[in-house]
Amino acid sequence: MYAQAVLTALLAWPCVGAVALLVAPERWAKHLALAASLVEFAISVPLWWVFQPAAGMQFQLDVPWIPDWGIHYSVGVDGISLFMVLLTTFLVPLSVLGSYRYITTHQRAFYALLLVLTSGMVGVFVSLDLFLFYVMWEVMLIPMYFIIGVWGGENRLYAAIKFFIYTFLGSLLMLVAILALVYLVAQRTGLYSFSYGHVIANIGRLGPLAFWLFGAFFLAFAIKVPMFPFHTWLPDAHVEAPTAGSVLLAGILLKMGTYGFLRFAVPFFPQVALHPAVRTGIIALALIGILYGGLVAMVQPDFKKLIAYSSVSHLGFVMLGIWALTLQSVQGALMVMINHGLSTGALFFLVGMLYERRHTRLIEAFGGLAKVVPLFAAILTLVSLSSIGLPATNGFVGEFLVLVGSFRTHPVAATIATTGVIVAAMYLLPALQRVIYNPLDKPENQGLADLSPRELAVLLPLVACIVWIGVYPTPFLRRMEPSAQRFIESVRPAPGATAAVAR
Amino acid sequence: MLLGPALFVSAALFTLGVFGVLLRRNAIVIFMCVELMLNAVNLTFVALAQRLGVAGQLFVFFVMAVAAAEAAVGLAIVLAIYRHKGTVNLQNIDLLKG
Amino acid sequence: MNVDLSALDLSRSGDLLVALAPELLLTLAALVVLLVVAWRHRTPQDLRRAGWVTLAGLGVAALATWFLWWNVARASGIAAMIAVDDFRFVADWLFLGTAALTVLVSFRYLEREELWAPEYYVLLLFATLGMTLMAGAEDLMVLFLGLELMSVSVYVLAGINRRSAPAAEAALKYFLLGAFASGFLLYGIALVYGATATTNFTLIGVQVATLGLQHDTMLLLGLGLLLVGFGFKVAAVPFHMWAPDVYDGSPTPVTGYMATAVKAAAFAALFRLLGEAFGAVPAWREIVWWLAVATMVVGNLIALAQRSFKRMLAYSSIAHAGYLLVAVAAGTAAGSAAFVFYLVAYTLMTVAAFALLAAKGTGGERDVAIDDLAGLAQRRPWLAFALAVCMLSLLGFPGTAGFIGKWYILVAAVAAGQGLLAAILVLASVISAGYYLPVIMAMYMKPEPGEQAHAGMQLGPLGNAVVAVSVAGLLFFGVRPNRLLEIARTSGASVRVAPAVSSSAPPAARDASGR
Amino acid sequence: MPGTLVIFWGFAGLALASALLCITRRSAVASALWLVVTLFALAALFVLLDAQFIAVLQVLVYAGAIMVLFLFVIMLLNLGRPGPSDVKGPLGVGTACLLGGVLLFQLWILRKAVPSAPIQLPPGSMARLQQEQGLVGAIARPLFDTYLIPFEITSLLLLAAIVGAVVLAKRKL
Amino acid sequence: MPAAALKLIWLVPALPLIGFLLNGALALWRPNAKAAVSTIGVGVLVLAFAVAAAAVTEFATLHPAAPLVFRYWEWMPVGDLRLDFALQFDQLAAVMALVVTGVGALIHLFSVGYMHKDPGYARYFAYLNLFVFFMLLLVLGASFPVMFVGWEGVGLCSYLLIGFWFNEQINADAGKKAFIVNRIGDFGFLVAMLLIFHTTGSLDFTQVFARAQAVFPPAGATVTAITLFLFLGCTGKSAQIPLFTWLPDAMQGPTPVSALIHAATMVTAGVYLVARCNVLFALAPLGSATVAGVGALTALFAATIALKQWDIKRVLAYSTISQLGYMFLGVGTGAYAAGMFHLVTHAFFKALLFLGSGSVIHAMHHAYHATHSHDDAQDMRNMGGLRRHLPWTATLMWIATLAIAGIPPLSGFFSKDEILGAAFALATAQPIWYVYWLMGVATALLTAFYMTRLMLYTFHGPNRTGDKEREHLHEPRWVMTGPLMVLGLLTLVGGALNLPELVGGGAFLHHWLEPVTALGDRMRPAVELSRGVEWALVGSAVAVAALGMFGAARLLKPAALVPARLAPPETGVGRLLWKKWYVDEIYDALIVRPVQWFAREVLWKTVDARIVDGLLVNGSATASRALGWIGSRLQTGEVGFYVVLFVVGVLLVVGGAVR
Repeated sequence: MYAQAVLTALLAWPCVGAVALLVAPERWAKHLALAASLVEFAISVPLWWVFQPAAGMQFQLDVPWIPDWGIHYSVGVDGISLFMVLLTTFLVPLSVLGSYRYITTHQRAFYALLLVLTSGMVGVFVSLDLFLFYVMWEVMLIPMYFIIGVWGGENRLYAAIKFFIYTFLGSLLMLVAILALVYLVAQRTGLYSFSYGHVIANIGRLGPLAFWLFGAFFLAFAIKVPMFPFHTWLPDAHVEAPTAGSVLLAGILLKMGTYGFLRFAVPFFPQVALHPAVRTGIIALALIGILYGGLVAMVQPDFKKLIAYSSVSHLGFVMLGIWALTLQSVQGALMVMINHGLSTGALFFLVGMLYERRHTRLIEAFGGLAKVVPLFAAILTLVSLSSIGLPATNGFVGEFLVLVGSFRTHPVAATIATTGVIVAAMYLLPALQRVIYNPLDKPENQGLADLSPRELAVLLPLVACIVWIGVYPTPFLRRMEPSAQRFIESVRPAPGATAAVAR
Repeated sequence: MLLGPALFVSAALFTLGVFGVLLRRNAIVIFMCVELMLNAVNLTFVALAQRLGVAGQLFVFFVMAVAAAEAAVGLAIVLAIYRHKGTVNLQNIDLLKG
Repeated sequence: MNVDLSALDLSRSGDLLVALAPELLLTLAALVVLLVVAWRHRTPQDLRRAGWVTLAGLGVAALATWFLWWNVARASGIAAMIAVDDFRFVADWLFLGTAALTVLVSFRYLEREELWAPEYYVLLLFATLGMTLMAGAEDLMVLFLGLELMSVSVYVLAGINRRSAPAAEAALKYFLLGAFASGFLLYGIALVYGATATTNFTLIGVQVATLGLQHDTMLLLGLGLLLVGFGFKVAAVPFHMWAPDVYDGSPTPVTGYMATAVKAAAFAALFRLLGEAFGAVPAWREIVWWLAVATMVVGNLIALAQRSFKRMLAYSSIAHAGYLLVAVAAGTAAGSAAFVFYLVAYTLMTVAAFALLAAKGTGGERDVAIDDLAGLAQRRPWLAFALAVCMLSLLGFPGTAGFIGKWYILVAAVAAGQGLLAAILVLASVISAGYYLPVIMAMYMKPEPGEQAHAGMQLGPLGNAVVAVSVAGLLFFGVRPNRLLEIARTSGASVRVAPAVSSSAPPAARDASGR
Repeated sequence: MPGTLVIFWGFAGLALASALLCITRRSAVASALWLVVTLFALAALFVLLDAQFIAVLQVLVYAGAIMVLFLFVIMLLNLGRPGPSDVKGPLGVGTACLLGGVLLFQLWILRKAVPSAPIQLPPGSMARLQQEQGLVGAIARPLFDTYLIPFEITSLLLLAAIVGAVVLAKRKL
Repeated sequence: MPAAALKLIWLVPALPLIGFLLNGALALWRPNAKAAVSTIGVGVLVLAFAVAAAAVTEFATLHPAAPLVFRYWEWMPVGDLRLDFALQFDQLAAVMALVVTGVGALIHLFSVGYMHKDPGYARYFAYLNLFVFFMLLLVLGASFPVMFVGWEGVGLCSYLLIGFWFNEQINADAGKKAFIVNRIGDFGFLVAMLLIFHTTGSLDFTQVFARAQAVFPPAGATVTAITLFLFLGCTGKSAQIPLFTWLPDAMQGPTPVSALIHAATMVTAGVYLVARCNVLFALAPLGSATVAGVGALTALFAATIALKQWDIKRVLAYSTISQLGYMFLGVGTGAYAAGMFHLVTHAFFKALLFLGSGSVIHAMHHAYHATHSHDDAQDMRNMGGLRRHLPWTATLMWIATLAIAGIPPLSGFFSKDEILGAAFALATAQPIWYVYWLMGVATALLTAFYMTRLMLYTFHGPNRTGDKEREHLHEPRWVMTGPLMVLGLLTLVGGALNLPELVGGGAFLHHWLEPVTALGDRMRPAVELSRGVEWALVGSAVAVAALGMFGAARLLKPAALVPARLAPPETGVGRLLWKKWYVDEIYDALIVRPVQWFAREVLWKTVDARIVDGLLVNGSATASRALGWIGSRLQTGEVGFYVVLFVVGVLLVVGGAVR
């Protein structure tokens, strides 16, 4: 019963909550939203135990939706998506709680959108039907668009439309590719179906068309990741979005790109994705992302922008891990996806808390904060360290696994990627210094209040996870291992197959 | 026997009609040129009717009805625009653009 | 009410009357309204009365259409003047529905603009009648006459506001270019007639197949000219230049009507014509391909440069014509079904958008800039929501009927091997985000310029109903399109497809009377 | 060259020449009158092409009714008086010539286009039909039989046009 | 079977961790509970030392040939990567654990006095405890990644403690510099780990070293690369060329920190690592030679800089770099026991020196504080004649100075002599080592010189502190002098730990470490020096040390010094040395600034803002808009133009149809 209903409940409950919010009084909005998101989290928590690592796709439910087109409402999770779902349900209550003071206008709408966004995000990760996936992929665009555009900063309109159009561009081309793919599979099997399982089972070899189809998928996901040079929407969107928006954007939305690669682009077109030239190119882009993101982050005057560019860097590790295609690197990539959600989410919360107090995010506006807000400083330090991958924090586990794994297939790339650890220290530590260390010379900063219990409640779960995963990631790794293994086996080219690849 | 020449003459007349529409700015004259085009088509119909059956002649009949209807409405519209603009020269009728 | 209508013999008067019942009832309604108008035409009440009678007429015609559809009416034999198939019924419904929505929106609009011309409704009915004839036409002559009936009525509707110089100009431009285009269409008909000795769609298809005419010069010339004529009516680039100006100058409900029903009628006729008569002629596909590309790209690009909401919608409707042309170019059964579905979705969103514009434009709709909608969400949340849904649907965003429609078109295009066209379509859609989103942005993300900026925005109960129905439809069909898809599919499939070219013996020469 | 052909080319020449004059005359009245000449010449061609009834209609409806309407409006708007030409400038003329030329070139192939043999009636069948059923009868029979529906539509079309013209032209709204 | 104390080995790192957590909580919520902080901070160290000592005692009775590995939980089990959170206890770890906890405990105690007035007292002890935790993890970790946790962790604590007084930017900068430079080294460590796993399929010490001989051909490229990357890590952590620049700056931290982290423990981690990986280094002669060469060069280079520094702590800092170079010379030579021996003795005497200097600075600071003077409390030019005010400190520091200068029979003499002896011995087989040996000797000379200089300027001659200030100069409290005395004692007798057989000692440490280094030792050329040569070496070493001290005493004139405020700028070679060979400036100009410039001007402002965002993203949007604008200009409103376009369309369509 639970196994069948849980994913649907996860999808439906936030929408119910959103409707309830809209009819409730404005002053209840945030509390209701918190309650709703906590319930959502509570629904998702048993997944952790009920999930059978070895069993592949589970918690499946498949109901015909538009049978004319072979479209089903089909959901399920495996070891890859499980953690994305859990991460989503985990971050949303925190985002709600973190927005308590940040969001002062149109609260009902804000929290309702946040809940709808939750639905969309969960939907993307659990969809096992290409149509459903596409719909979810697009649907969460709208709440995020509004969240940035209505509650964002100065330049929010530009950021919102840029975010929207960028993503829209990629996803529409992906839509065409999905249709073509389903059509090609239908030609082969006689069954016109958008079912993921059907497509992946019958995709076979697609010939030269595969190159274009992969290209469309690649563009959609690469924009979302974002990979260099499709990344410029990210700094704008991050900077302008309200805290909750930034947290979810970085924590979840970016992962949709890498998730897309893991679930769709690579398994569908292994002969293209793993073609030596394509593979080299993508790994090169990943490396550029790692170093470029880091170096550009280093010179950002705006703390949020810095974090945004650091995301480009972190996601580069994920891409490297996926394309290195070893068990360690793929699991490492999955871990980086989780860790980035936690660490960067926490960083955005922290910056948001600064912003609530001082209404600026410029690094130079601060200095010496450790003196007035020691607790804040301590948590910021810890989170920054996890972001730069200090061992015994979560950041290290992911990056280390990616590096260990990718070194086995791409030693040079892994070595170059390792310089990312230097770059990471180069961008985050100076920022840290300029915010919490240095003389406390700005009078505005002298009366700052330290973290309130509410803010602690937002941060401590994240901090706990940061330490937990850093010290004992085994439960995560065990749950994802069979799925990662399956992913690798499904795409690893048969011996001698690389020579006769399309194009 | 006359089909070929008739089709050619019809095409030439049609072209002249188009030419007129391209050449003139007076709404009424342009409309007359359109009538010329319709008549050119009528010639085609009639010429074809001689070889293909009486239906072609019927079409001419219908076209005449259409021409009459268009003339009625068209000239009323021309009157309307004249009331507003005091001219029927299309060069001066460009309120809507961009 | 189950009657066996599966084999109507259209050469018998009784059956012909049954087959033409919707059109006849519509004619009757028009005449009744004309009488009502002749009886009383001075006060607002008279205007409203005429409107209600019109609605009743449309309802009766729709009932008749439903009756035919429900009983699966079909004609026996092939060479009729009028098709009796689901495609016609569904298209008729669409026209009747659009006309009804337009009437509902017009009630308040006519009073507000003090247009005491109840003939408006008569012309609307005549135009709708013309459309139903176009959608049902099985013969080029019926098609041409239906088209002219519709056009003549709409020319007048465009200029019905005689106090308005832009309206007069719109009418003139529409009329002059329309007549010009009719000339080409007619010439095309003549040449097709010359090549095939018939004007019946099915027979043309048969002739093409049996005589092997797919490369016949006269036929191809005729086909080209026909495409020009239709290209004009659907506002395909480069025959689109009239559309923005005319849409801009016409009274807004009429604009909505033109952008939806008029275009839909032309498309329906074009679809039937190309499918039944020219299905075996490859030449048009490439032309339509290029028309589609040009229309999508140009429409979207120019719309991007518009500041006036109304003109933006005008260009956007050009762009949507381009999307529909993609369905035409796909030309498969899926294409026709996609086309029907898209028309429904497109009609709903466009009617609602123009209705909202009409409500907003108390000081003249032409002056409503996109930025004038700033802060609407605070003042009128439901209207803003409705408009936002329309915009998203126009954009083709999932969850709305516009998305399903676009998806269907893409499915059809991809299945027809037109992957590149599909890619161009989506890229054009991306451009369209650049002008649909600012509307949402203005409503939700910009502050209200003044305290009373949106005070005058009133739709009235009927207008609200129209918008509500449209938006509900958009959202419903966006999530649960199954029934509509089925209708679209069956109706699309009911259009006969021209037989493939064969080398069988040519038919014997027929007698001179042209039977 | 047979006699009919000579007559045909004579009237065709007249039609073309007067059409050319129609589109180039500066005065709208002159244009209209030259158009009337074209219509008459076409009527003559119709007779040559075995369409006597249509030729009569052409004279009655077109040259008679419609063109009178035109002239009437032209006079009403006082466009007959000499004034600045509405012919476009050199650029317009050039464009028109170029486009017209290309169009004519494209239509040029029509001079040799004939319907394919199987669908052509034997020569003289039109004349035979008219002898059998009478000039009017040959047209009337299919008009009220096969083409009943289009015929009825024309009535509606004219009705709509009348309503439209009235709406647009009446003095008060 | 390991007995009770060994089973509790996890307590050794865990106790400081608990101390950190408790003190950290106090720092945030009860920063003034100093008594509790002191009790916890020092208490956990003493307890940890006790546990470690007990464990070592037990271990000594067992003296197993293989290390004892304690697995606690699976850390990163992924496929064939089986990585446990495990500790390993062997002879090497035992030495390090004792040094860390023992010296650590003393320095904690010293800190109680030194930091007593500081508002960040609790935070300080929290950091210090955390440091000890990570340091113990480093030395006890059973695999490279676990060691790496400690490796980076100590770097973090170093960062936090250098920047402890963060409200002065120079301190925060120094901390940041330390971290980033260390990260460069950590890059090497990481890559080495990647290579090791790639080649041996494991990261556990026991397995890697067991498989090393089978996997790596001697002097192979891979193992050489591994050792070089590992050594890159060492240069960062242990402040060797080229990554040494952070250590002098690290003196911005509190002086006990300098004593603990930047002298006794953390900076020796590199030496420990090389000793730990002796198997790998033995397989890679080039790697070993690089270690020894870089060590020797650093030793000499840093010693030259130390000659001309005025800041008392900076002299000691460069001295530390120099002595670390010695240790690397030792372990690079293959004399792991000698290197470790020097590590231990250095821990004693350098901790003593730093704490002594801390005592001096404490006094000076106190004096200046009392008179509200803003002079530099660490500049030797402001000192002089302090032996009269700080007699205990002076005496103890003289002991340490003699030890570091290599005067027998102090501990430093034996350890240094062993390294030089080993280098000389290897030189008989590989002549390049003669160069290294000579550099070591030269360094010894300079060391004796600059240390004597330090002592002379600080404690002898006339006092330059100021007349008013002079009255406030006095010895600190017992909590500070007590640890000094213990360390002094250790410095005196530390040599007994590995008294060479030459003088009748048992070379205890050498034999103790044999199980660890045996494998590596076997792979090296066996060289033996005759007793005569050894005695000659000892004699020359003593002579060199004496020469250095004597030279300093003769050449330097403490009486001629003027206080720092009035001192003339340095010129010539002196300036070059004073400016530390301009290494920082060169790095700044060659690396730091170009990278910053590149990131800011090229990557961000040009590539990101102009090309990607400006040209491609916004450019395409602008282009679309421009095209749209042109299109809407074509919509002239004039029907004539529309018709033209219409006809053009007709021609195209008809042309397309007929074609």
